[in-house]
Amino acid sequence: MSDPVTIIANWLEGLLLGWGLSPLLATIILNAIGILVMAALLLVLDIFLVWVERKVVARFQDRLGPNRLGPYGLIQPIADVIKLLIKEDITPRGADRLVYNLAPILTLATVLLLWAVIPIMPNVVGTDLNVGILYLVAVGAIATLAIIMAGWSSNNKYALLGAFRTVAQMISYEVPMVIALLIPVLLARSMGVSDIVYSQEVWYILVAPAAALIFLISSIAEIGRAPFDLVEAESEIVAGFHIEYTGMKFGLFYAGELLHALTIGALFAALFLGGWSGPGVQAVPVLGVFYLLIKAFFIYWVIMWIKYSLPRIRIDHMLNFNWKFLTPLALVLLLATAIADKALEGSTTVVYILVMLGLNIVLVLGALALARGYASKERQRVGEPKPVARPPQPTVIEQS
Amino acid sequence: MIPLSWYLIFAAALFSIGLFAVLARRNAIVILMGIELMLNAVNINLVAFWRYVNPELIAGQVFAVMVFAVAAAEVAVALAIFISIYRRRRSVSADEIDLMKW
Amino acid sequence: MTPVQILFILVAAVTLGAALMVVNARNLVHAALWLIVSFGGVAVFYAMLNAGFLAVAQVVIYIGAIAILMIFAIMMTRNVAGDSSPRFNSSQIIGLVLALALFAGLVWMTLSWSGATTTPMPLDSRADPISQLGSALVSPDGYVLAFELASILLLGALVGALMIAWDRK
Amino acid sequence: MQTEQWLYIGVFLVLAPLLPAAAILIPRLIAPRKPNKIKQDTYECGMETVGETWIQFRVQYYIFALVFLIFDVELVFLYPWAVAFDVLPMFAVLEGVLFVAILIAGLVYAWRKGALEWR
Repeated sequence: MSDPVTIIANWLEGLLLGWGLSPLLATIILNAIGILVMAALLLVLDIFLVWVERKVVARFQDRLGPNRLGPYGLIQPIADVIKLLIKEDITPRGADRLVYNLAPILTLATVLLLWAVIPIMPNVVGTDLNVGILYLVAVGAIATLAIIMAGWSSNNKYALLGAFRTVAQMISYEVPMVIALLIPVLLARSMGVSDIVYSQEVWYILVAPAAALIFLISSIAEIGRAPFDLVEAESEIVAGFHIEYTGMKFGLFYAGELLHALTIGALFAALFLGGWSGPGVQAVPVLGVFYLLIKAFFIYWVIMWIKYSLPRIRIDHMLNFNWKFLTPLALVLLLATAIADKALEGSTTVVYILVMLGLNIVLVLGALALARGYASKERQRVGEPKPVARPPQPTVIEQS
Repeated sequence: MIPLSWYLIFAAALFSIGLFAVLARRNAIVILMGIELMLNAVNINLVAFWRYVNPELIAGQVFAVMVFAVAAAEVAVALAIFISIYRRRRSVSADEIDLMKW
Repeated sequence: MTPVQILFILVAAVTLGAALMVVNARNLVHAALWLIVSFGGVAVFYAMLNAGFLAVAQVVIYIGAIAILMIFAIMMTRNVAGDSSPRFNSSQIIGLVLALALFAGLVWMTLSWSGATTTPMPLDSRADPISQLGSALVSPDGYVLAFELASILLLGALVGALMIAWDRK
Repeated sequence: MQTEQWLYIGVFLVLAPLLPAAAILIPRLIAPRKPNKIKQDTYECGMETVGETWIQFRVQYYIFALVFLIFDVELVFLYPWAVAFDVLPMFAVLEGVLFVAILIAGLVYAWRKGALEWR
């Protein structure tokens, strides 16, 4: 066994039990230590993400990015954190103090909570909950709530408006996301995230590429990144639900968004890219962390790529895209996957993958063709000359 | 371990609080919240009996799931009615919505 | 007292306290937030009763959907002058007496019932309750009728609520 | 086994808010605190705020939340069905398909009614 986490955990458990603690208390302390270590590592990673984000953006926009503090500007995020820590914290008048302070805490806490069920290497997972996938959805629901709390308690019209828009967007895009999450559950016959990773002899991105795509799109909308960042449409509602937050409280929202994006990457990796699996992982389990992080950062990079390439979508287009394209497509995909999976019972793996892949491609192409037809009609409709209101002609007054 | 009676008494308390909300509050939305509390109390009972009496038979959980569905449907329709009434009468106070009283 | 019992009492106190705050709150958004705390407490009880699926379903459905719908409805029906009007109606004393009587009656019945002191049956560690639930929901000798009826009920609720709330302009 | 899993989630639920809470508490100690009236004003692009903040909203938000609620509940029902997929016969799979079909009917209704348009 070359699995340091298990070895350390066993050693610690033996130590704690040796002190004469009850097994229950020992388990709780052990869990708490594990959680604190993981959360601390995640938060450090989060600070580092600020640097990654700024550097990658700069590259996309043909700039250099932070390059003054330390090598490649690596110390820049630390300076940012110090700045946030020593900023004055302003609470707007009329704010609902408790709710106002609770909202940013909840935002970051829910992102940390997501990591409870993500397996990070073979046999090492926070807990292998047998309802893992639904747990992720449930935690997401609490995140939605945190946004309502932030917007409502700020005592600001823009904040409330922004919060309502965000929530309308988040709950709308939660529907295709829940459907897309159902497909790996169906393929693996389990809601446990570890089980899903273990059952991926072939990565699910090959068996259910459309579900993967829908999950990615709806996740981007869920964290409110461009092109779905209407919520912070600076020109209309200033900054959205966190307009009144200053200093570290704003920092928590920002950190939550960045860490959430990486978490989406890790989830995507676990559900569709085989999680920690990779060559040599059975012999050296620690490699699993490495593989998972590589996959997660790749997806994170894709999310950034999308963010800095596409313009912001209009709100009606965004909701139409969700309800009239993504959701029906996801539902049909679910039906097709369910029936095909049952019908293909007993066939060889190669046939199974080929049929599933073909099915996905046909469905997505069909949906795109329908959308294209609709789009050309819509373009014609928009292109037609509209009745124009003419300004009243100034009557020429004859000078006599 | 926890005896079954603890769950039953907890559920009874939750149900009574919900009932009080339904009987005494004026705002219709709070009345709806009271109904939700009552449904939750019922669900606790269903699941507690499933766990303590016959965990092999899944019926208790199935019923609880059905209660979820009924609660969701009820909330959706009730809130739609309240919004509609509010639009016409500018109030969701249950005392003032008495058009259908004889 | 075992740790589990202490946990039970803590969660029960929080849940019931939150429920009381729902009844008592003047601000409707606060009432909704307290209601969410109360729902969360019930979810903890489901987890303690080994009904993990119901625990997460409770959070997803009640906190994630129903509570948010309620907050939206509160925002839409807020009477600007209504906040100062009394919270309780004229029959609050009767309501209080009835609720207390019901509670006393239920407690008395529970305590006088011999089956109330049973401890939980051992769970079959091999059985997967979620899989059991899934097959019970769609098997013909299970609850398939209720399952499909639930779907129809929700469809009906969707259609009805849209009819009522949606004003065609 | 299952109890231990939930114990872990419980400990996590207690600990997860602590770190962000600490991050908020540190500025209390080291950051300056000089509140004044102008600073605490609600930020509305420099204008004086007019009227109540907790304004009334359009019904469209409620419609989206409503459709979401119905879908959410139905989809949660489908999860046990997907987990039990191995033991289900084709007939039971079709039961689930019928369930989803009813769901699609609801979506089509809302669509035709124009409730999904953002106006």
